[in-house]
Amino acid sequence: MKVSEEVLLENKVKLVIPASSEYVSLARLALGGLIRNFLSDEEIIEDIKIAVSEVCNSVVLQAENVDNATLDLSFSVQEEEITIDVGCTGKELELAALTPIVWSEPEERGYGLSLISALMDKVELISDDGNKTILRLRKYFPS
Amino acid sequence: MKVSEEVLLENKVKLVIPASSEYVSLARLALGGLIRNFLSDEEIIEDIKIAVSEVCNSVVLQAENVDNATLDLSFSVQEEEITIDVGCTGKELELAALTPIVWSEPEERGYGLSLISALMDKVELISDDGNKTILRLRKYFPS
Amino acid sequence: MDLKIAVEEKDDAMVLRLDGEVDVYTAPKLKSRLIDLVDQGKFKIVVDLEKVAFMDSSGLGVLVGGLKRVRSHDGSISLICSQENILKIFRITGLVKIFPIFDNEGQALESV
Amino acid sequence: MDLKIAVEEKDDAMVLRLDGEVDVYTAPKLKSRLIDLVDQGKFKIVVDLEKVAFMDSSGLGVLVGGLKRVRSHDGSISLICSQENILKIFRITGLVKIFPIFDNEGQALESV
Ligand SMILES: Nc1ncnc2c1ncn2[C@@H]1O[C@H](COP(=O)(O)OP(=O)(O)O)[C@@H](O)[C@H]1O
Ligand SMILES: Nc1ncnc2c1ncn2[C@@H]1O[C@H](COP(=O)(O)OP(=O)(O)O)[C@@H](O)[C@H]1O
Repeated sequence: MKVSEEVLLENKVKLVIPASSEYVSLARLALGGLIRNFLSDEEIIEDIKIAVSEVCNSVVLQAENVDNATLDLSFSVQEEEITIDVGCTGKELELAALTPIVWSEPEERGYGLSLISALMDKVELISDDGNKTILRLRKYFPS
Repeated sequence: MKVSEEVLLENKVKLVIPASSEYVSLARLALGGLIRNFLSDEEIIEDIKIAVSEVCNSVVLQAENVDNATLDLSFSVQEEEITIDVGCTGKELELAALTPIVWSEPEERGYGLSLISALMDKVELISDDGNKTILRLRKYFPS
Repeated sequence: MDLKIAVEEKDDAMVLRLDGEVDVYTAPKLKSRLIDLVDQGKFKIVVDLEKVAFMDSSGLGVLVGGLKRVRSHDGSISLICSQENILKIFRITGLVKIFPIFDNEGQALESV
Repeated sequence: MDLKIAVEEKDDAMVLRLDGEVDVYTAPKLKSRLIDLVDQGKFKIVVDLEKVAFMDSSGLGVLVGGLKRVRSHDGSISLICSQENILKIFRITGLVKIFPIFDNEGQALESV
Protein backbone atom coordinates (compact mmCIF):
# COMPACT_ATOMS: atom_id res chain seq x y z
CA MET A 1 0.00 0.00 0.00
CA LYS A 2 1.48 3.33 -1.02
CA VAL A 3 0.91 5.99 1.59
CA SER A 4 1.95 9.48 0.61
CA GLU A 5 4.53 10.88 2.99
CA GLU A 6 4.05 14.43 1.80
CA VAL A 7 0.78 14.92 3.60
CA LEU A 8 0.73 15.74 7.30
CA LEU A 9 -0.72 13.09 9.54
CA GLU A 10 -3.52 13.41 12.07
CA ASN A 11 -5.05 16.34 10.27
CA LYS A 12 -8.76 16.39 10.47
CA VAL A 13 -11.23 17.36 7.78
CA LYS A 14 -14.79 18.23 8.75
CA LEU A 15 -17.76 18.35 6.46
CA VAL A 16 -21.22 19.48 7.52
CA ILE A 17 -24.04 18.97 5.04
CA PRO A 18 -27.82 19.17 5.28
CA ALA A 19 -29.14 15.77 6.45
CA SER A 20 -30.85 15.29 3.15
CA SER A 21 -30.42 12.54 0.58
CA GLU A 22 -29.11 14.72 -2.26
CA TYR A 23 -26.03 15.68 -0.23
CA VAL A 24 -24.76 12.18 0.55
CA SER A 25 -22.94 11.97 -2.79
CA LEU A 26 -21.04 15.13 -1.83
CA ALA A 27 -19.79 13.36 1.29
CA ARG A 28 -18.53 10.49 -0.89
CA LEU A 29 -16.86 12.88 -3.31
CA ALA A 30 -14.99 14.72 -0.55
CA LEU A 31 -14.09 11.46 1.21
CA GLY A 32 -12.70 9.98 -2.00
CA GLY A 33 -10.68 13.12 -2.74
CA LEU A 34 -9.26 13.13 0.77
CA ILE A 35 -8.26 9.46 0.93
CA ARG A 36 -6.68 9.62 -2.53
CA ASN A 37 -4.10 12.04 -1.07
CA PHE A 38 -2.95 9.22 1.18
CA LEU A 39 -3.36 5.96 -0.68
CA SER A 40 -4.13 4.74 -4.13
CA ASP A 41 -6.00 1.48 -3.47
CA GLU A 42 -9.32 2.12 -5.23
CA GLU A 43 -10.93 -0.98 -3.70
CA ILE A 44 -10.40 0.27 -0.15
CA ILE A 45 -11.61 3.72 -1.14
CA GLU A 46 -14.81 2.20 -2.56
CA ASP A 47 -15.34 0.09 0.58
CA ILE A 48 -15.07 3.15 2.80
CA LYS A 49 -17.40 5.14 0.54
CA ILE A 50 -20.06 2.44 0.80
CA ALA A 51 -19.80 2.17 4.58
CA VAL A 52 -19.94 5.94 5.08
CA SER A 53 -22.89 6.20 2.69
CA GLU A 54 -24.74 3.61 4.75
CA VAL A 55 -24.32 5.61 7.93
CA CYS A 56 -25.35 8.81 6.12
CA ASN A 57 -28.42 7.03 4.72
CA SER A 58 -29.49 6.00 8.18
CA VAL A 59 -29.14 9.58 9.47
CA VAL A 60 -30.89 11.03 6.44
CA LEU A 61 -33.83 8.66 6.79
CA GLN A 62 -34.20 9.45 10.49
CA ALA A 63 -33.94 13.20 9.85
CA GLU A 64 -36.50 13.21 7.06
CA ASN A 65 -39.05 15.40 8.84
CA VAL A 66 -36.66 17.38 10.98
CA ASP A 67 -36.02 21.01 9.99
CA ASN A 68 -32.42 22.08 9.51
CA ALA A 69 -30.92 18.77 10.59
CA THR A 70 -27.29 18.45 9.57
CA LEU A 71 -25.05 15.49 8.99
CA ASP A 72 -21.67 16.09 10.63
CA LEU A 73 -18.76 14.16 9.24
CA SER A 74 -15.22 14.25 10.45
CA PHE A 75 -12.37 12.42 8.74
CA SER A 76 -8.94 11.79 10.16
CA VAL A 77 -6.48 9.98 7.96
CA GLN A 78 -3.26 8.68 9.42
CA GLU A 79 -0.49 6.59 7.98
CA GLU A 80 -2.12 3.26 8.80
CA GLU A 81 -5.79 4.01 9.20
CA ILE A 82 -8.69 6.30 8.61
CA THR A 83 -11.22 7.22 11.28
CA ILE A 84 -14.59 8.64 10.30
CA ASP A 85 -17.03 10.10 12.81
CA VAL A 86 -20.62 10.57 11.78
CA GLY A 87 -23.05 12.50 13.92
CA CYS A 88 -25.98 14.77 13.38
CA THR A 89 -27.56 17.85 14.85
CA GLY A 90 -31.26 18.57 14.90
CA LYS A 91 -32.03 14.96 15.78
CA GLU A 92 -30.38 12.37 17.99
CA LEU A 93 -28.92 9.42 16.12
CA GLU A 94 -31.16 6.55 17.14
CA LEU A 95 -29.27 3.56 18.37
CA ALA A 96 -32.11 1.23 17.44
CA ALA A 97 -31.63 1.91 13.77
CA LEU A 98 -28.06 0.71 14.01
CA THR A 99 -28.86 -2.65 15.59
CA PRO A 100 -28.73 -5.50 13.11
CA ILE A 101 -31.97 -7.22 12.23
CA VAL A 102 -32.22 -10.85 11.21
CA TRP A 103 -34.77 -11.09 8.48
CA SER A 104 -36.65 -14.32 7.83
CA GLU A 105 -36.90 -13.62 4.12
CA PRO A 106 -35.29 -11.10 1.80
CA GLU A 107 -36.54 -7.67 2.77
CA GLU A 108 -36.06 -4.23 1.36
CA ARG A 109 -34.11 -2.92 4.33
CA GLY A 110 -31.55 -4.06 6.79
CA TYR A 111 -28.54 -4.44 4.51
CA GLY A 112 -26.89 -1.22 5.63
CA LEU A 113 -25.46 -2.54 8.85
CA SER A 114 -24.15 -5.80 7.35
CA LEU A 115 -22.25 -3.72 4.79
CA ILE A 116 -20.86 -1.34 7.39
CA SER A 117 -19.57 -4.12 9.60
CA ALA A 118 -18.18 -6.19 6.73
CA LEU A 119 -16.41 -3.28 5.06
CA MET A 120 -14.95 -1.48 8.09
CA ASP A 121 -12.56 -2.85 10.70
CA LYS A 122 -14.14 -1.25 13.74
CA VAL A 123 -17.53 0.32 14.44
CA GLU A 124 -18.12 2.08 17.76
CA LEU A 125 -20.81 4.29 19.23
CA ILE A 126 -19.19 7.14 21.11
CA SER A 127 -20.30 10.47 22.54
CA ASP A 128 -18.71 13.82 21.98
CA ASP A 129 -18.27 16.50 24.67
CA GLY A 130 -21.78 17.75 24.06
CA ASN A 131 -23.03 14.17 24.63
CA LYS A 132 -24.08 13.91 21.05
CA THR A 133 -24.06 10.35 19.77
CA ILE A 134 -21.46 9.70 17.13
CA LEU A 135 -20.82 6.56 15.14
CA ARG A 136 -17.10 6.05 14.67
CA LEU A 137 -15.87 3.93 11.78
CA ARG A 138 -12.29 2.84 11.43
CA LYS A 139 -10.44 1.15 8.60
CA TYR A 140 -6.85 -0.04 8.75
CA PHE A 141 -4.79 0.23 5.59
CA PRO A 142 -2.94 -2.94 4.62
CA SER A 143 0.80 -2.31 4.83
CA MET B 1 -28.74 28.70 -17.04
CA LYS B 2 -30.25 25.44 -15.83
CA VAL B 3 -30.74 25.43 -12.09
CA SER B 4 -31.85 22.15 -10.62
CA GLU B 5 -35.15 22.51 -8.81
CA GLU B 6 -34.81 19.23 -6.98
CA VAL B 7 -32.28 20.51 -4.50
CA LEU B 8 -33.39 22.52 -1.50
CA LEU B 9 -32.32 26.13 -1.46
CA GLU B 10 -30.46 28.01 1.24
CA ASN B 11 -28.87 24.87 2.56
CA LYS B 12 -25.41 25.41 3.79
CA VAL B 13 -22.41 23.15 3.40
CA LYS B 14 -19.41 23.64 5.66
CA LEU B 15 -15.94 22.33 5.10
CA VAL B 16 -13.11 22.66 7.58
CA ILE B 17 -9.65 21.65 6.42
CA PRO B 18 -6.15 22.14 7.80
CA ALA B 19 -4.83 25.52 6.58
CA SER B 20 -2.19 23.77 4.56
CA SER B 21 -1.52 23.85 0.84
CA GLU B 22 -2.21 20.18 0.12
CA TYR B 23 -5.84 20.54 1.23
CA VAL B 24 -6.83 23.40 -1.07
CA SER B 25 -7.59 21.00 -3.93
CA LEU B 26 -10.05 19.21 -1.64
CA ALA B 27 -11.92 22.50 -1.18
CA ARG B 28 -12.13 22.86 -4.97
CA LEU B 29 -13.33 19.28 -5.39
CA ALA B 30 -16.12 19.68 -2.83
CA LEU B 31 -17.08 23.08 -4.20
CA GLY B 32 -17.30 21.74 -7.75
CA GLY B 33 -19.38 18.75 -6.63
CA LEU B 34 -21.74 21.00 -4.73
CA ILE B 35 -22.28 23.60 -7.47
CA ARG B 36 -22.84 20.89 -10.09
CA ASN B 37 -25.99 19.89 -8.18
CA PHE B 38 -27.39 23.31 -9.01
CA LEU B 39 -26.08 24.36 -12.38
CA SER B 40 -24.20 22.92 -15.27
CA ASP B 41 -22.21 25.88 -16.58
CA GLU B 42 -18.62 24.63 -16.32
CA GLU B 43 -17.16 28.07 -17.01
CA ILE B 44 -18.85 29.59 -13.97
CA ILE B 45 -17.83 26.62 -11.84
CA GLU B 46 -14.19 27.10 -12.93
CA ASP B 47 -14.33 30.84 -12.18
CA ILE B 48 -15.61 30.19 -8.67
CA LYS B 49 -12.99 27.49 -8.10
CA ILE B 50 -10.19 29.89 -9.06
CA ALA B 51 -11.50 32.69 -6.82
CA VAL B 52 -11.96 30.39 -3.83
CA SER B 53 -8.51 28.89 -4.36
CA GLU B 54 -7.02 32.38 -4.30
CA VAL B 55 -8.58 33.14 -0.93
CA CYS B 56 -7.48 29.75 0.41
CA ASN B 57 -3.95 30.40 -0.87
CA SER B 58 -3.79 33.66 0.99
CA VAL B 59 -4.94 31.99 4.24
CA VAL B 60 -2.58 29.06 3.78
CA LEU B 61 0.42 31.35 3.18
CA GLN B 62 -0.41 33.41 6.27
CA ALA B 63 -0.93 30.30 8.40
CA GLU B 64 2.31 28.67 7.32
CA ASN B 65 3.92 28.68 10.74
CA VAL B 66 0.79 28.48 12.85
CA ASP B 67 0.04 25.14 14.53
CA ASN B 68 -3.36 23.61 13.93
CA ALA B 69 -4.68 26.51 11.89
CA THR B 70 -7.80 25.58 9.96
CA LEU B 71 -9.41 26.98 6.86
CA ASP B 72 -13.17 27.31 7.39
CA LEU B 73 -15.30 27.34 4.28
CA SER B 74 -19.01 27.69 4.13
CA PHE B 75 -21.00 27.46 0.91
CA SER B 76 -24.59 28.48 0.43
CA VAL B 77 -26.09 27.93 -3.00
CA GLN B 78 -29.41 29.47 -3.88
CA GLU B 79 -31.36 29.62 -7.08
CA GLU B 80 -29.64 32.72 -8.39
CA GLU B 81 -26.36 32.93 -6.55
CA ILE B 82 -23.70 31.24 -4.50
CA THR B 83 -22.19 32.76 -1.38
CA ILE B 84 -18.88 31.49 -0.06
CA ASP B 85 -17.47 32.49 3.31
CA VAL B 86 -13.81 31.87 3.99
CA GLY B 87 -12.38 32.29 7.45
CA CYS B 88 -9.71 30.67 9.51
CA THR B 89 -9.00 29.71 13.08
CA GLY B 90 -5.59 29.70 14.69
CA LYS B 91 -4.68 32.95 12.95
CA GLU B 92 -6.58 36.14 12.14
CA LEU B 93 -7.06 36.76 8.43
CA GLU B 94 -4.89 39.77 7.77
CA LEU B 95 -6.68 42.50 5.96
CA ALA B 96 -3.43 43.90 4.53
CA ALA B 97 -2.87 40.82 2.43
CA LEU B 98 -6.20 41.34 0.73
CA THR B 99 -5.48 44.91 -0.35
CA PRO B 100 -4.52 45.14 -3.99
CA ILE B 101 -0.98 46.13 -4.81
CA VAL B 102 0.00 48.01 -7.94
CA TRP B 103 3.27 46.56 -9.16
CA SER B 104 5.60 48.62 -11.29
CA GLU B 105 6.81 45.58 -13.18
CA PRO B 106 5.63 42.00 -13.42
CA GLU B 107 6.14 40.37 -10.06
CA GLU B 108 5.66 36.89 -8.76
CA ARG B 109 2.80 37.80 -6.46
CA GLY B 110 -0.22 40.01 -6.36
CA TYR B 111 -2.37 38.35 -8.99
CA GLY B 112 -4.66 36.67 -6.48
CA LEU B 113 -6.77 39.67 -5.69
CA SER B 114 -7.19 40.76 -9.32
CA LEU B 115 -8.51 37.30 -10.10
CA ILE B 116 -10.88 37.25 -7.12
CA SER B 117 -12.40 40.60 -8.00
CA ALA B 118 -12.62 39.89 -11.72
CA LEU B 119 -14.20 36.46 -11.29
CA MET B 120 -16.67 37.13 -8.47
CA ASP B 121 -19.52 39.63 -8.40
CA LYS B 122 -19.09 40.80 -4.83
CA VAL B 123 -16.26 40.58 -2.31
CA GLU B 124 -16.87 41.74 1.28
CA LEU B 125 -15.03 41.51 4.56
CA ILE B 126 -17.47 40.62 7.31
CA SER B 127 -17.23 39.41 10.89
CA ASP B 128 -19.00 36.46 12.41
CA ASP B 129 -20.53 36.40 15.89
CA GLY B 130 -17.18 35.51 17.40
CA ASN B 131 -15.73 38.57 15.64
CA LYS B 132 -13.64 36.40 13.41
CA THR B 133 -12.85 38.02 10.07
CA ILE B 134 -14.47 36.31 7.13
CA LEU B 135 -14.11 37.06 3.46
CA ARG B 136 -17.45 36.65 1.72
CA LEU B 137 -17.52 35.99 -2.01
CA ARG B 138 -20.68 36.09 -4.03
CA LYS B 139 -21.41 35.10 -7.60
CA TYR B 140 -24.74 35.61 -9.35
CA PHE B 141 -25.81 32.96 -11.83
CA PRO B 142 -26.92 34.30 -15.22
CA SER B 143 -30.62 33.56 -15.71
CA MET C 1 -23.78 12.35 -10.08
CA ASP C 2 -27.16 11.32 -11.23
CA LEU C 3 -28.69 7.99 -12.25
CA LYS C 4 -29.84 7.48 -15.83
CA ILE C 5 -32.21 4.60 -16.55
CA ALA C 6 -32.87 3.37 -20.09
CA VAL C 7 -35.53 0.71 -20.69
CA GLU C 8 -35.47 -1.62 -23.68
CA GLU C 9 -37.78 -4.53 -24.55
CA LYS C 10 -35.74 -7.56 -25.68
CA ASP C 11 -37.26 -10.95 -26.51
CA ASP C 12 -40.03 -10.98 -23.94
CA ALA C 13 -38.00 -9.35 -21.16
CA MET C 14 -37.51 -5.73 -20.15
CA VAL C 15 -33.89 -4.66 -19.85
CA LEU C 16 -33.17 -1.73 -17.50
CA ARG C 17 -29.78 -0.18 -18.17
CA LEU C 18 -28.51 1.88 -15.24
CA ASP C 19 -25.83 4.51 -15.69
CA GLY C 20 -24.52 6.46 -12.69
CA GLU C 21 -24.86 6.13 -8.95
CA VAL C 22 -27.57 4.16 -7.16
CA ASP C 23 -27.74 5.73 -3.71
CA VAL C 24 -30.26 7.00 -1.19
CA TYR C 25 -31.06 9.96 -3.48
CA THR C 26 -31.39 8.12 -6.79
CA ALA C 27 -32.78 4.72 -5.66
CA PRO C 28 -36.39 6.02 -5.50
CA LYS C 29 -36.14 6.71 -9.25
CA LEU C 30 -35.20 3.06 -9.86
CA LYS C 31 -37.97 1.91 -7.53
CA SER C 32 -40.63 3.82 -9.45
CA ARG C 33 -39.37 2.47 -12.81
CA LEU C 34 -39.64 -1.07 -11.45
CA ILE C 35 -43.15 -0.41 -10.12
CA ASP C 36 -44.15 1.06 -13.51
CA LEU C 37 -43.03 -2.11 -15.27
CA VAL C 38 -45.00 -4.33 -12.91
CA ASP C 39 -48.05 -2.10 -13.38
CA GLN C 40 -47.65 -2.56 -17.15
CA GLY C 41 -47.69 -6.32 -16.67
CA LYS C 42 -43.97 -6.78 -17.32
CA PHE C 43 -42.67 -9.41 -14.91
CA LYS C 44 -39.49 -10.61 -16.65
CA ILE C 45 -36.82 -8.08 -15.87
CA VAL C 46 -33.08 -7.83 -16.48
CA VAL C 47 -31.18 -5.06 -14.73
CA ASP C 48 -27.86 -4.13 -16.31
CA LEU C 49 -25.47 -2.85 -13.62
CA GLU C 50 -22.36 -2.63 -15.81
CA LYS C 51 -22.34 1.17 -15.87
CA VAL C 52 -23.15 1.65 -12.22
CA ALA C 53 -20.36 3.70 -10.67
CA PHE C 54 -21.57 3.32 -7.10
CA MET C 55 -24.25 1.31 -5.33
CA ASP C 56 -25.11 0.84 -1.67
CA SER C 57 -27.91 -0.82 0.28
CA SER C 58 -30.44 1.66 -1.08
CA GLY C 59 -30.02 -0.08 -4.43
CA LEU C 60 -30.16 -3.55 -2.89
CA GLY C 61 -33.39 -2.70 -1.07
CA VAL C 62 -35.05 -1.47 -4.25
CA LEU C 63 -34.00 -4.58 -6.20
CA VAL C 64 -35.28 -6.89 -3.45
CA GLY C 65 -38.54 -4.94 -3.38
CA GLY C 66 -38.84 -5.31 -7.16
CA LEU C 67 -38.13 -9.02 -6.90
CA LYS C 68 -40.93 -9.51 -4.38
CA ARG C 69 -43.32 -7.69 -6.70
CA VAL C 70 -42.50 -9.68 -9.87
CA ARG C 71 -42.36 -12.99 -7.99
CA SER C 72 -45.98 -12.57 -6.92
CA HIS C 73 -46.69 -12.73 -10.67
CA ASP C 74 -44.29 -15.64 -11.31
CA GLY C 75 -41.79 -13.24 -12.79
CA SER C 76 -38.06 -12.87 -12.14
CA ILE C 77 -35.23 -10.36 -12.01
CA SER C 78 -31.78 -11.24 -13.35
CA LEU C 79 -28.77 -8.98 -13.09
CA ILE C 80 -25.88 -8.22 -15.43
CA CYS C 81 -22.80 -7.40 -13.41
CA SER C 82 -19.12 -8.14 -13.68
CA GLN C 83 -17.80 -5.27 -11.58
CA GLU C 84 -16.09 -6.53 -8.46
CA ASN C 85 -17.15 -3.49 -6.37
CA ILE C 86 -20.81 -4.09 -7.08
CA LEU C 87 -20.68 -7.89 -6.83
CA LYS C 88 -19.10 -7.49 -3.41
CA ILE C 89 -22.20 -5.94 -1.82
CA PHE C 90 -24.39 -8.76 -3.16
CA ARG C 91 -21.95 -11.25 -1.68
CA ILE C 92 -21.69 -9.61 1.75
CA THR C 93 -25.47 -9.43 2.12
CA GLY C 94 -26.10 -12.96 0.83
CA LEU C 95 -28.13 -11.61 -2.09
CA VAL C 96 -26.04 -13.60 -4.58
CA LYS C 97 -28.28 -16.49 -3.54
CA ILE C 98 -31.44 -14.54 -4.36
CA PHE C 99 -30.52 -12.91 -7.67
CA PRO C 100 -29.15 -14.78 -10.70
CA ILE C 101 -26.14 -12.65 -11.71
CA PHE C 102 -24.48 -12.91 -15.15
CA ASP C 103 -21.56 -11.19 -16.75
CA ASN C 104 -23.27 -10.80 -20.13
CA GLU C 105 -26.66 -9.88 -21.49
CA GLY C 106 -27.22 -13.06 -23.51
CA GLN C 107 -27.17 -15.36 -20.50
CA ALA C 108 -29.19 -12.93 -18.39
CA LEU C 109 -31.93 -12.83 -21.06
CA GLU C 110 -32.00 -16.62 -21.33
CA SER C 111 -32.40 -16.94 -17.56
CA VAL C 112 -35.59 -14.93 -17.17
CA MET D 1 -4.75 15.77 -8.15
CA ASP D 2 -1.07 16.10 -8.68
CA LEU D 3 1.05 17.90 -11.25
CA LYS D 4 3.23 15.91 -13.61
CA ILE D 5 6.03 17.71 -15.44
CA ALA D 6 7.81 16.18 -18.44
CA VAL D 7 10.83 17.96 -19.92
CA GLU D 8 11.92 17.50 -23.54
CA GLU D 9 14.71 19.22 -25.48
CA LYS D 10 13.44 20.34 -28.89
CA ASP D 11 15.53 22.33 -31.39
CA ASP D 12 17.44 24.48 -28.93
CA ALA D 13 14.53 25.03 -26.57
CA MET D 14 13.34 23.12 -23.50
CA VAL D 15 9.69 22.13 -23.58
CA LEU D 16 7.97 21.61 -20.22
CA ARG D 17 4.77 19.67 -20.53
CA LEU D 18 2.48 20.11 -17.54
CA ASP D 19 -0.26 17.61 -16.76
CA GLY D 20 -2.60 18.16 -13.81
CA GLU D 21 -3.32 21.06 -11.49
CA VAL D 22 -1.00 24.02 -10.90
CA ASP D 23 -2.02 25.35 -7.51
CA VAL D 24 -0.48 26.52 -4.24
CA TYR D 25 0.58 22.92 -3.45
CA THR D 26 2.06 21.94 -6.81
CA ALA D 27 3.46 25.30 -8.05
CA PRO D 28 6.69 24.93 -6.00
CA LYS D 29 7.43 21.80 -8.06
CA LEU D 30 7.16 23.82 -11.27
CA LYS D 31 9.26 26.58 -9.75
CA SER D 32 12.11 24.22 -8.92
CA ARG D 33 12.03 22.68 -12.42
CA LEU D 34 12.34 26.17 -13.94
CA ILE D 35 15.21 27.04 -11.59
CA ASP D 36 16.95 23.77 -12.49
CA LEU D 37 16.76 24.63 -16.20
CA VAL D 38 18.23 28.09 -15.64
CA ASP D 39 20.99 26.56 -13.51
CA GLN D 40 21.76 24.19 -16.41
CA GLY D 41 22.12 27.19 -18.74
CA LYS D 42 18.80 26.60 -20.54
CA PHE D 43 17.21 29.98 -21.16
CA LYS D 44 14.84 29.24 -24.07
CA ILE D 45 11.76 27.68 -22.53
CA VAL D 46 8.36 26.62 -23.83
CA VAL D 47 5.70 25.67 -21.29
CA ASP D 48 2.89 23.51 -22.63
CA LEU D 49 -0.30 24.19 -20.64
CA GLU D 50 -2.65 22.15 -22.83
CA LYS D 51 -3.12 19.42 -20.21
CA VAL D 52 -3.45 21.72 -17.24
CA ALA D 53 -6.80 21.03 -15.60
CA PHE D 54 -6.61 23.94 -13.17
CA MET D 55 -4.33 26.92 -12.63
CA ASP D 56 -4.51 29.89 -10.32
CA SER D 57 -2.20 32.78 -9.42
CA SER D 58 0.30 30.37 -7.85
CA GLY D 59 1.09 29.21 -11.38
CA LEU D 60 1.18 32.75 -12.76
CA GLY D 61 3.62 33.80 -10.05
CA VAL D 62 5.96 30.92 -10.80
CA LEU D 63 5.89 31.62 -14.55
CA VAL D 64 6.60 35.32 -14.00
CA GLY D 65 9.45 34.39 -11.66
CA GLY D 66 10.86 32.06 -14.30
CA LEU D 67 10.56 34.76 -16.95
CA LYS D 68 12.56 37.20 -14.83
CA ARG D 69 15.29 34.59 -14.40
CA VAL D 70 15.64 33.68 -18.09
CA ARG D 71 15.39 37.32 -19.21
CA SER D 72 18.47 38.19 -17.18
CA HIS D 73 20.24 35.75 -19.56
CA ASP D 74 18.50 37.09 -22.69
CA GLY D 75 16.23 34.05 -22.71
CA SER D 76 12.46 33.79 -23.08
CA ILE D 77 9.43 31.79 -22.06
CA SER D 78 6.63 31.05 -24.53
CA LEU D 79 3.43 29.29 -23.65
CA ILE D 80 1.26 26.78 -25.48
CA CYS D 81 -2.34 27.25 -24.45
CA SER D 82 -5.67 27.12 -26.20
CA GLN D 83 -7.88 26.43 -23.18
CA GLU D 84 -10.23 29.29 -22.50
CA ASN D 85 -10.20 28.72 -18.72
CA ILE D 86 -6.44 29.09 -18.56
CA LEU D 87 -6.17 31.95 -21.08
CA LYS D 88 -8.69 33.86 -19.01
CA ILE D 89 -6.39 34.24 -16.00
CA PHE D 90 -3.58 35.56 -18.23
CA ARG D 91 -6.02 38.07 -19.69
CA ILE D 92 -7.44 39.25 -16.37
CA THR D 93 -3.99 39.83 -14.92
CA GLY D 94 -2.60 41.50 -18.04
CA LEU D 95 0.02 38.77 -18.44
CA VAL D 96 -1.03 38.17 -22.06
CA LYS D 97 1.17 41.21 -22.74
CA ILE D 98 4.16 39.64 -21.02
CA PHE D 99 4.03 36.06 -22.33
CA PRO D 100 3.82 35.09 -26.01
CA ILE D 101 0.99 32.52 -26.04
CA PHE D 102 0.42 30.11 -28.96
CA ASP D 103 -2.11 27.43 -29.64
CA ASN D 104 0.42 25.02 -31.11
CA GLU D 105 3.93 23.81 -30.39
CA GLY D 106 5.42 24.72 -33.77
CA GLN D 107 4.78 28.43 -33.41
CA ALA D 108 5.82 28.42 -29.75
CA LEU D 109 9.16 26.82 -30.65
CA GLU D 110 9.76 29.32 -33.45
CA SER D 111 9.11 32.21 -31.08
CA VAL D 112 11.78 31.46 -28.50
N1 LIG E 1 -33.14 -3.02 14.89
C1 LIG E 1 -34.02 -2.35 14.17
N2 LIG E 1 -35.27 -2.20 14.62
C2 LIG E 1 -36.18 -1.54 13.91
N3 LIG E 1 -35.95 -0.97 12.70
C3 LIG E 1 -34.73 -1.09 12.22
C4 LIG E 1 -33.71 -1.77 12.90
N4 LIG E 1 -32.60 -1.72 12.16
C5 LIG E 1 -32.91 -1.04 11.06
N5 LIG E 1 -34.20 -0.66 11.09
C6 LIG E 1 -34.89 0.13 10.06
O1 LIG E 1 -34.36 -0.16 8.80
C7 LIG E 1 -33.83 0.99 8.21
C8 LIG E 1 -32.61 0.66 7.45
O2 LIG E 1 -31.81 -0.26 8.14
P1 LIG E 1 -30.29 -0.32 7.87
O3 LIG E 1 -29.86 -1.70 7.62
O4 LIG E 1 -29.56 0.35 8.99
O5 LIG E 1 -30.10 0.58 6.58
P2 LIG E 1 -30.54 0.41 5.07
O6 LIG E 1 -31.93 0.96 4.90
O7 LIG E 1 -29.55 1.29 4.42
O8 LIG E 1 -30.45 -1.03 4.67
C9 LIG E 1 -33.56 1.94 9.35
O9 LIG E 1 -33.63 3.28 8.93
C10 LIG E 1 -34.64 1.59 10.32
O10 LIG E 1 -35.81 2.32 10.02
N1 LIG F 1 -1.18 45.13 0.07
C1 LIG F 1 -0.19 44.26 0.31
N2 LIG F 1 0.86 44.62 1.06
C2 LIG F 1 1.85 43.78 1.30
N3 LIG F 1 1.90 42.51 0.85
C3 LIG F 1 0.88 42.10 0.12
C4 LIG F 1 -0.21 42.93 -0.20
N4 LIG F 1 -1.08 42.22 -0.95
C5 LIG F 1 -0.53 41.03 -1.09
N5 LIG F 1 0.65 40.93 -0.47
C6 LIG F 1 1.50 39.76 -0.39
O1 LIG F 1 1.42 39.05 -1.57
C7 LIG F 1 0.95 37.76 -1.30
C8 LIG F 1 0.03 37.31 -2.38
O2 LIG F 1 -0.80 38.35 -2.79
P1 LIG F 1 -2.15 38.01 -3.44
O3 LIG F 1 -2.32 38.75 -4.70
O4 LIG F 1 -3.24 38.25 -2.44
O5 LIG F 1 -2.06 36.47 -3.72
P2 LIG F 1 -1.19 35.58 -4.69
O6 LIG F 1 0.11 35.23 -4.02
O7 LIG F 1 -2.07 34.38 -4.76
O8 LIG F 1 -1.00 36.31 -5.97
C9 LIG F 1 0.23 37.84 0.04
O9 LIG F 1 0.23 36.60 0.71
C10 LIG F 1 1.03 38.87 0.74
O10 LIG F 1 2.13 38.29 1.39
